[in-house]
Amino acid sequence: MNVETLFALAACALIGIGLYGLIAQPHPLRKLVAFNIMGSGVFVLFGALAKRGASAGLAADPVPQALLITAIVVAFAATAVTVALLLRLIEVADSASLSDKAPQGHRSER
Amino acid sequence: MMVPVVSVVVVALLLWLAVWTVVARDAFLAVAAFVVYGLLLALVWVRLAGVDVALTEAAIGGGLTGALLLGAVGRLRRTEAATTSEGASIATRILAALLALSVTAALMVAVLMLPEPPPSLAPMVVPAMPATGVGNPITGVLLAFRALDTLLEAIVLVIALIGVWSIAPDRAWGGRPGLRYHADPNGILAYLARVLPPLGIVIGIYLFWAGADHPGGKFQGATILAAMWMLVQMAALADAPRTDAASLRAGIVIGPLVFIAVGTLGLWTGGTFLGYPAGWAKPLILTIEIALLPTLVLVLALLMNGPPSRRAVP
Amino acid sequence: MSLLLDIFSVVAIVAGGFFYLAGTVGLLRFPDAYTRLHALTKADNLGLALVVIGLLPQVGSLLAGLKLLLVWLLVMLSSAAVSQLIARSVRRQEPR
Amino acid sequence: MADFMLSAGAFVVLMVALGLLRVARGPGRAERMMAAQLLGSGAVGALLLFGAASGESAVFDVALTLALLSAFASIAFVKFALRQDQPANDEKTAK
Repeated sequence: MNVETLFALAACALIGIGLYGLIAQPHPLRKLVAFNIMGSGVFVLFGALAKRGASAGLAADPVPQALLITAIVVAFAATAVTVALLLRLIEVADSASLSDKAPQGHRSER
Repeated sequence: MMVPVVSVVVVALLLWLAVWTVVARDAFLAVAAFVVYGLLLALVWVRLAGVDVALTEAAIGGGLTGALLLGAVGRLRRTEAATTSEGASIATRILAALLALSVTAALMVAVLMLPEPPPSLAPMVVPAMPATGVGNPITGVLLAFRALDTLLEAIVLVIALIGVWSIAPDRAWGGRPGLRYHADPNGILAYLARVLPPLGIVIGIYLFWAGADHPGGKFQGATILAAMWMLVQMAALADAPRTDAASLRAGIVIGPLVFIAVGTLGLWTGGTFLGYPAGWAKPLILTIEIALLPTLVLVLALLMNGPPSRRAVP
Repeated sequence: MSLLLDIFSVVAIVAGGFFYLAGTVGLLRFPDAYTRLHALTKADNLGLALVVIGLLPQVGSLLAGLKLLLVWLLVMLSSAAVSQLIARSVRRQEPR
Repeated sequence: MADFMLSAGAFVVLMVALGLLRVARGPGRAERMMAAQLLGSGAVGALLLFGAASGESAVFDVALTLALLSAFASIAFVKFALRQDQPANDEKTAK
């Protein structure tokens, strides 16, 4: 087994761990963190594939690596939007619950 | 080839941190583990021969995302207890675990069945590099071969910022984002916020400049500059900018605008959108990079700041 | 000469590793937050410093050497300041 | 020499992993705040050793970035961990 296979297999486990957390954790912020773990698992898997593609004198395939840089930045932007939505939800509904049965908080435009 | 023991140690630590993040008792602990996880990923990328990616991950994955989530966790504390009671039932947990296990297993099988020899675009990138005038293949891919992706990314970032801003209540529109920070002006934090940013600015601009020929580039440089700006704000040495300032908004859109202008120029001279005329590739790439820098710094920092929340006119 | 430098590097890096070990042992064994913080900053300042000193003769270029020194300076600055911030926040949480 | 540096790097990562046990155990919030600092110094040391071992000095840039951003993350820890205890004035220092 070589380094890239090791990291690729670890990445598969990361995706699974993130997926579990995304479903099992009730709080939206915990879901967000789990989703980020899952996302980073996808990135590491892609990075391991880039390392496999090492040829022509380069240590890794530069195309997937460039896309990874783009992906990391966009993942940050998506996380920031989600955090802003979440904080606003709490401000308006006074609860972070995603459940249908949750008691409706007072709606106030503070 | 033997797997060096370093990689095994790093992988074990990474998986442990991921599990910890997911099963931790409270959100603060989960986010703490996630910050450490993000910083550790930089080591993973170095092991995977992606120094450019490592730089991005060290800056964004560990630093910015961590600080963003830490800021959220502090303000979400009082809602945390309420949602714990509605945790997933045992049946859901078992189903989730089964689903996660099967996804992992399927992916692992796919990884072990990957084609040999592995497909690679490197043999196509390397001969085309001299035409771009830059030495770092990743910069070449980002700004020449796949420039359209990078343009769309810059636009996505601006749209994300508009999305965050539009969450604000109507009366706060155009005001300053986030909470006002308080800190002792002579305290240790203020001291750090005076000493660290000059160093950070030099390092950020160095990375931006080095990006043409060595690992580095605008994303990494911009992230460091944005982090330094946030540090100054946290130490209450400067307030967040007003979001209705014309100069701020101009800085936010200048990157995509210059990018589109250069692309249109290519349509006119070279026949394709974003086609650089021969011999002009490097100056045009540099123009785009320099125009993207303020956009990236402003958007990354303002995404950290959140939606406007304080009225423009008091 | 180069053998001498190599020996110097190995000795310095091993000593640095010892301080990382000492820091970790302290972090695990010490009884309260202040003493743990004390142990942690040993790893930061001495461990990293010795690693940097050990690596200095091994890097080829002046720029790389300067980067090493800058890394050390940065970590020293921030760890000193941050550990003070943490200690202060611990003191505030304690009942007086 | 390169092998020695790689093993030294692995040793440092191992020390960080053991140190993280303390962060996991807590008991207070202070131990958790130490997490970013611990990983900062440890990962920076390991990166310097890896970079010197491979002769690729660009890895030093990663170490520089990590040193800066882990300091930033540590400050965020202190700043925001305090905010949830005392919402109004979060850095009141003894003058």
